[in-house]
Amino acid sequence: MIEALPLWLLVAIKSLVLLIIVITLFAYTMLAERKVLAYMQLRVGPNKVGPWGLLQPAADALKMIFKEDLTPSSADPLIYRLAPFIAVFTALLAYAVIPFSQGEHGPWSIANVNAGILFVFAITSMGVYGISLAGWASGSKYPLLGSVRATAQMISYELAMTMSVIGVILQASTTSLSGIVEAQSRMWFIVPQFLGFLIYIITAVAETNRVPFDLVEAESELVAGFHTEYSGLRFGLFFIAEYINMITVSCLATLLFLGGWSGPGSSGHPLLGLLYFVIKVFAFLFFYIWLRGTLPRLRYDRLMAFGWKVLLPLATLNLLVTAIVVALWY
Amino acid sequence: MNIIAIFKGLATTFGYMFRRKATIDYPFVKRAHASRFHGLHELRRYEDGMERCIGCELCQIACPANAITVIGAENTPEDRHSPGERYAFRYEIDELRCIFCGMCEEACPTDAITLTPRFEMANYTRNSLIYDKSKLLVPAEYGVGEAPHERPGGLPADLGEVARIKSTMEPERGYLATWRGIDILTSEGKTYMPTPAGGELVREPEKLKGGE
Amino acid sequence: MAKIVTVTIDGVKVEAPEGELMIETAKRIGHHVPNFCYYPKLEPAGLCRMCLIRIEGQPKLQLGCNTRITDGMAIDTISDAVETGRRAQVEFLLLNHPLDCPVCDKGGECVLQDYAMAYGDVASRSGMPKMNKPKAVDLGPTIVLDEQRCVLCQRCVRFDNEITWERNLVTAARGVYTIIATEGDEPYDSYFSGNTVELCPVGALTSKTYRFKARPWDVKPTLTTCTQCPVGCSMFADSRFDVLQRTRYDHETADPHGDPAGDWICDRGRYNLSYHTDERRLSMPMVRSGEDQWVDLAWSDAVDLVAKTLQDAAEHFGPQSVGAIGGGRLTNEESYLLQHLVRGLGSPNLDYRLHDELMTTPGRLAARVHDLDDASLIIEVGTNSVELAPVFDLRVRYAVQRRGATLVHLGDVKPNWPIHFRHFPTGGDAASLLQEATENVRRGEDLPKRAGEPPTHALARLLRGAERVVVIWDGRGTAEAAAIERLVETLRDADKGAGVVIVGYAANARGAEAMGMHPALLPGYRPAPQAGLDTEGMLRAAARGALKALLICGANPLLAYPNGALVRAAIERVPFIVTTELFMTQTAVKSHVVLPVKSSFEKAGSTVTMDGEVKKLAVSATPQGGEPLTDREILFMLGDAMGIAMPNEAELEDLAAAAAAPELQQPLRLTASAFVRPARQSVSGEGDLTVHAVPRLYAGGGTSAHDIEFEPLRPHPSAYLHPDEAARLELEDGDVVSLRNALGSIDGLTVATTKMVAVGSIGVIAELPEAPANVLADSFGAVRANVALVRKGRQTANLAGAHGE
Amino acid sequence: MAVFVILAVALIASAVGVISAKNPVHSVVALLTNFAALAVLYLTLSGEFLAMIQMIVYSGAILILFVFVIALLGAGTSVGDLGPNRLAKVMTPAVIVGALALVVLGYALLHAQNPSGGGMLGAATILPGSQSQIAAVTIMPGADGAFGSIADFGRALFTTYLLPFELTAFVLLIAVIGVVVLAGGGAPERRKAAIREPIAKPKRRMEPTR
Repeated sequence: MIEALPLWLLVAIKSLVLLIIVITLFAYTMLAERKVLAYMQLRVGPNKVGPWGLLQPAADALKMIFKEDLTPSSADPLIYRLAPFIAVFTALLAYAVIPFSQGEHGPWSIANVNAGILFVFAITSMGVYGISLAGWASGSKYPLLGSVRATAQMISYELAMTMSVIGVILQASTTSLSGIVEAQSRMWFIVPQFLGFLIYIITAVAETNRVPFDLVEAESELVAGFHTEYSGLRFGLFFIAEYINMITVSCLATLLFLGGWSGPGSSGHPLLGLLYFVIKVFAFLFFYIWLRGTLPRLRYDRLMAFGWKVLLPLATLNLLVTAIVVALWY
Repeated sequence: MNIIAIFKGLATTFGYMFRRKATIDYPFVKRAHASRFHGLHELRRYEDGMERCIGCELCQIACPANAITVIGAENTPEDRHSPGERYAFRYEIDELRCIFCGMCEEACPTDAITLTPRFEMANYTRNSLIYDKSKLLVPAEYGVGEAPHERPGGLPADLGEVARIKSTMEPERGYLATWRGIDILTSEGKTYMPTPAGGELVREPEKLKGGE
Repeated sequence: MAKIVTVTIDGVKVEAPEGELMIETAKRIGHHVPNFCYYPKLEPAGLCRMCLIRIEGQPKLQLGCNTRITDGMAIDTISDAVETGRRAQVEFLLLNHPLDCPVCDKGGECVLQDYAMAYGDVASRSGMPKMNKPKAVDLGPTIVLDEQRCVLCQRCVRFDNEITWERNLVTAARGVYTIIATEGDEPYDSYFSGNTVELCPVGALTSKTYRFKARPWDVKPTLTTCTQCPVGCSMFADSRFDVLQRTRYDHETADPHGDPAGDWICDRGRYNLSYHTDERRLSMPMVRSGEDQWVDLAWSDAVDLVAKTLQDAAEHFGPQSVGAIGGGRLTNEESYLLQHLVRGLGSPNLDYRLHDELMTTPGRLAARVHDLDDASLIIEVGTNSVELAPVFDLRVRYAVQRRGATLVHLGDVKPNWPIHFRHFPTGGDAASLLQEATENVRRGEDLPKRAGEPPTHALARLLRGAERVVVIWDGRGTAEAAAIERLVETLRDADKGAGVVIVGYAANARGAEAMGMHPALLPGYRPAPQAGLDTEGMLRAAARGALKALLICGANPLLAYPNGALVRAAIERVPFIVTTELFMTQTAVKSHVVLPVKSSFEKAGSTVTMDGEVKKLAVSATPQGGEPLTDREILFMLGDAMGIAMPNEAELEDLAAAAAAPELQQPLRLTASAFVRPARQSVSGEGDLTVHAVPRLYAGGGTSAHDIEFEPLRPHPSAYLHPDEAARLELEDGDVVSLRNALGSIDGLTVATTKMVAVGSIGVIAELPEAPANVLADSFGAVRANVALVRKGRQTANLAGAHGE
Repeated sequence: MAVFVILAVALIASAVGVISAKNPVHSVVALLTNFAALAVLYLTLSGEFLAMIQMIVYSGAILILFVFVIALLGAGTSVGDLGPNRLAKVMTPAVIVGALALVVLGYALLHAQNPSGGGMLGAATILPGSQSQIAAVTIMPGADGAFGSIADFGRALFTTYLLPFELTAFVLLIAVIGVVVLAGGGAPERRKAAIREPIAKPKRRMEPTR
């Protein structure tokens, strides 16, 4: 039945469903973050809108939509308006290749691309444009500083992130994401690639500009960083992009190191596989929030030093060892 | 970088998730405020319905936030507001400027202005938070208003009683010298205080804190 | 000069003139001796006993304010003994002093408060209840006394006795019951009553207009100049929320040891303030449509309308058809702009003079006000400095009472002086009297004193006996000008000091003259190439129909101009009149466009006092509502609209300052051709009585008539009659009468008998809107009219001003 | 085909945008569009790896540095004023050099030989009147793992083009070292001292008495 549909329609339907799921997920990730942070700080968090505050995201969305959209007079109007779209566009594009489970006819994804992991990296590397252009186009000093920091930070950490992932690719000897998951049927790569995993989660936090690497926003120093001047829906788009990026890197971590959908009894039961996948992703998201609730922000020079002087050498070392092992044993 | 410390921190925050929450479901559950809580102002009356405020503007000059505006006028037999000659023709407090420090209450010679425990005064316009006499003055049918906050030594509620209380106070309690916040210090940093017998009592300032 | 002696105060050696008060000597080394009753301008009294100091070698504490230093004295102003004495004194003063500082108007600037903090005990040792004297005792129309607060320093009584010489205030009863009271329980009615409030070291005397309005720390003081009369007193204007609350005499920048009679302010300057916020004040430019219909205009439209009409008139009927009256109430800068504008239109018709006066700048014959201090003879010709220049008059009184000058008044109505003076009735012709006396002096004739001698002989004898003579004149009359000039020159030829002080009719008349608001004078008293019409000329032209447009800036000719018939006829016939005014005055009502202006407290500028001093006005209040502008702004806008090149602000200040330079006035003669006027008929009209317009300080159609708080002080319409004349006419005090002649009538006058006026004369208050004296006149001299009884007896007759002699 | 036309138009338009934009950041955005369109063009040619690397290296790393530098150097400033005789000074040499470059490029395209024996890849598509475009396209698409795959690239880089590859890497290394030396300025010791000095603790002038 599904095969009967033309390919473009199939892709469109898949995309739409995924879009709705991802946006909802974003909304509730946000709520979960507020709740978890509140609990860690002995508060209860949002609890007034709907039962246990479950309608809070809807209220926030409404507020964001109806707030006035301001463009500062000193801003570059074209790029100022373009930047949030770049951010969300690149954030969503990654989902084109992410598989969520394994069905009879192949992985559950919009497109099963050979170079899937490369695609994800290519797309996420574009995400920085949204931030840097937004900061530049706002035409005021705090956004500019935020975006300059963002650019430097993201370039630095992308390097280490890619290096840490190449170890996995070497071991799986494929760049297809479903292929990588299949390659973990014997053992999750978190075991052989533990160092790579550690580097990956650290760089992933940095790539998504989350605490303790949120130098880009840095409320206590830069007001709100790159989106200081944004308001209303445009500000909301940056918000969406940040959380979707969080979900993306969590998905990726699950696929690359935690065996994706695989788990006890998952083969042949795609829904169970999906459940495993979601549980793993949520665990990652919780870890994100947990970090935010615990760690203070790094100083900027330490952040750069850490990236270049610790993570990059470690990732190189990990790659080297993996390459030697793969060359000798496989 | 101390990795163990990071994990310790993570453990701490994780543990806190399961502790009892400090939040109170505020509009539905209200906590008792402290007995000396400083909230919204109120202009009190005497038992006979007369306004206590005499429009002397001492609260205005005492106010560190410049939130109070008073314009006095003269009582006439036809239009009498307060006992004595003078009353507050206009009395306004900008509650948005107010820092609720209670200096106005301290400064007031007739205990007319008091800070009540009420604190919910949110509104939609700035103008509505500039309280004039119509909002500040206790309506006559509601009695005389909140009692002023207790001060060291248990101060009188009425200026007319000052003389009586003065005569009953023993000076050792330090009350006289701290009456309405006036400390009379000599150059040695000691407090000069007259006694009813006419002599001087010199004491260390710390001792004045007694009587709380 | 006194001998310089050396005394030791608190161990410091000080050199000071012998006989100086110790309290002043202590001030030289910065040691303040507390005091209540001592005031540098009053004679030391030694009443409060607060200024206790110790003199070495004397067993008891002495009074610092009453003891004079001699060589080698050693004085302690700071010591335990002195301290104890002062403590006791403060305790004593506080014994019955009420604890009502919070409601006391003086609270915050009260000397007793300060001393209680410095020397007072916190608790009273007295177990007895305080004595309750009456609070809020009404002393008069301006002052309320709180007897409880009084410390009996008697500064007020002494001011009233030593400075004004009016002797209204006394102390009554004895011991602890002593209070301040008025003589004979009459209301305390004085033009200087407000000064006692300021002199009062505690809050015992309060002014009715300022009572409970503000506390001293609320108000923002601005040093400015009073513009209610030509004296130009410096004063502080205290405003709160940009609204004027009170004015005070300048006790900060003025020299406390200056002339004791100087630097005070009168009650007109002190209490006539609330017109600023009066609801009758004009707020928008208005144009008249129909008889009594007024339509509000935007400023731009009003300026366009005025500019276009003035230009049209100048174009179609020639520049001579345009004229301007005013300047006496403007600042120098505004007067300069006004004449610049009118002359820019091509018209030489402009004048500031509204009372038929010749001039207000005495020129080379000038005497300065301080010349009064060593004058031996003061002759007042025509004017009435009691009413027209009150604070100046204080110096006249002081010169007479303290320094032994002889005071002579030449005129028909005796001034209301509380001091001794000689009056020479003139029958409207002071000039010939002066002239004859002058010639007598010139001839050197010896005239022994004898009974029944003509007044010229008495005057001549006085003149010959005088070393230094000051003539006080109102600037009216060509013959008087010639006589005064002759007199002064004669005296100067005889090596005697002599000079003239002219009391102008408007506050800044002298400034307007200097700025060239004069048909024959350009700014800086330069003669104009083409002399224009003066006020009288303009009015006559207007009555003929030759004047097509009239610009009236800060003037009310309908009320003020003595020739009522002329001014009424003239105003009716001018097709276009523009007035700039604060209120709908008599003239404004008759004009076609009225422009609202700011008052003198609301604008900056400079003014020239009657002494020739240039003083500054500062902005101390802002108009509450409406869109009034200053005359300066209006004139600038008119100039721009008419395309006349106006000086810019900075240039204007320089031009005005240069034009008011004193050296420019020196060559000016009283009989210069610019000032010559036709001789006047002295008495006109038919009737039994000669009517004299009597100036009163509180009269006027502008600020005083539109001030609710000042209202109780304003004089009622009165008919001043000599008691003999009243008896002849069978009238009594309080009867209501009206005055009639062929030209019109003045109604509702209350009879007040006084020896101020001679038999056969009747005095009517000048410039009172309710009963305008100029209604009966069609000339500039005295007029005759008949009196008719309207109603017998009215108990609330205003007898104010009738108790002078 | 439609996809190709759209991409081609986007490529040319964005390329023109890069050189015509007054604002350097607008140029960068145009260049980004250009790179993206090029990557998609590679994808249509089944050059998946090439497309991804294009995005990661050029867009993700190099171009973002441009943005970084522009943002740091006075954001929003346009190209310096060239003065009134801009035509003579700039346009003339630019046009001459551009025309020369075009001639050389066209000559090379027409005459160069493809290793596989056919005409140069784009020649058929670019030049009208040559072989049909369909023929040109049908040669290209490689199936899975065939032309354009990672294995192909790897093999080519590490066998045929090993020496150029390694040499390029060496040159880049030298460049990196050179930049570090130039930017750092002076010996490491001195640099360290220069950084430390201002925040060094002041020397104690006097020993404490206790």
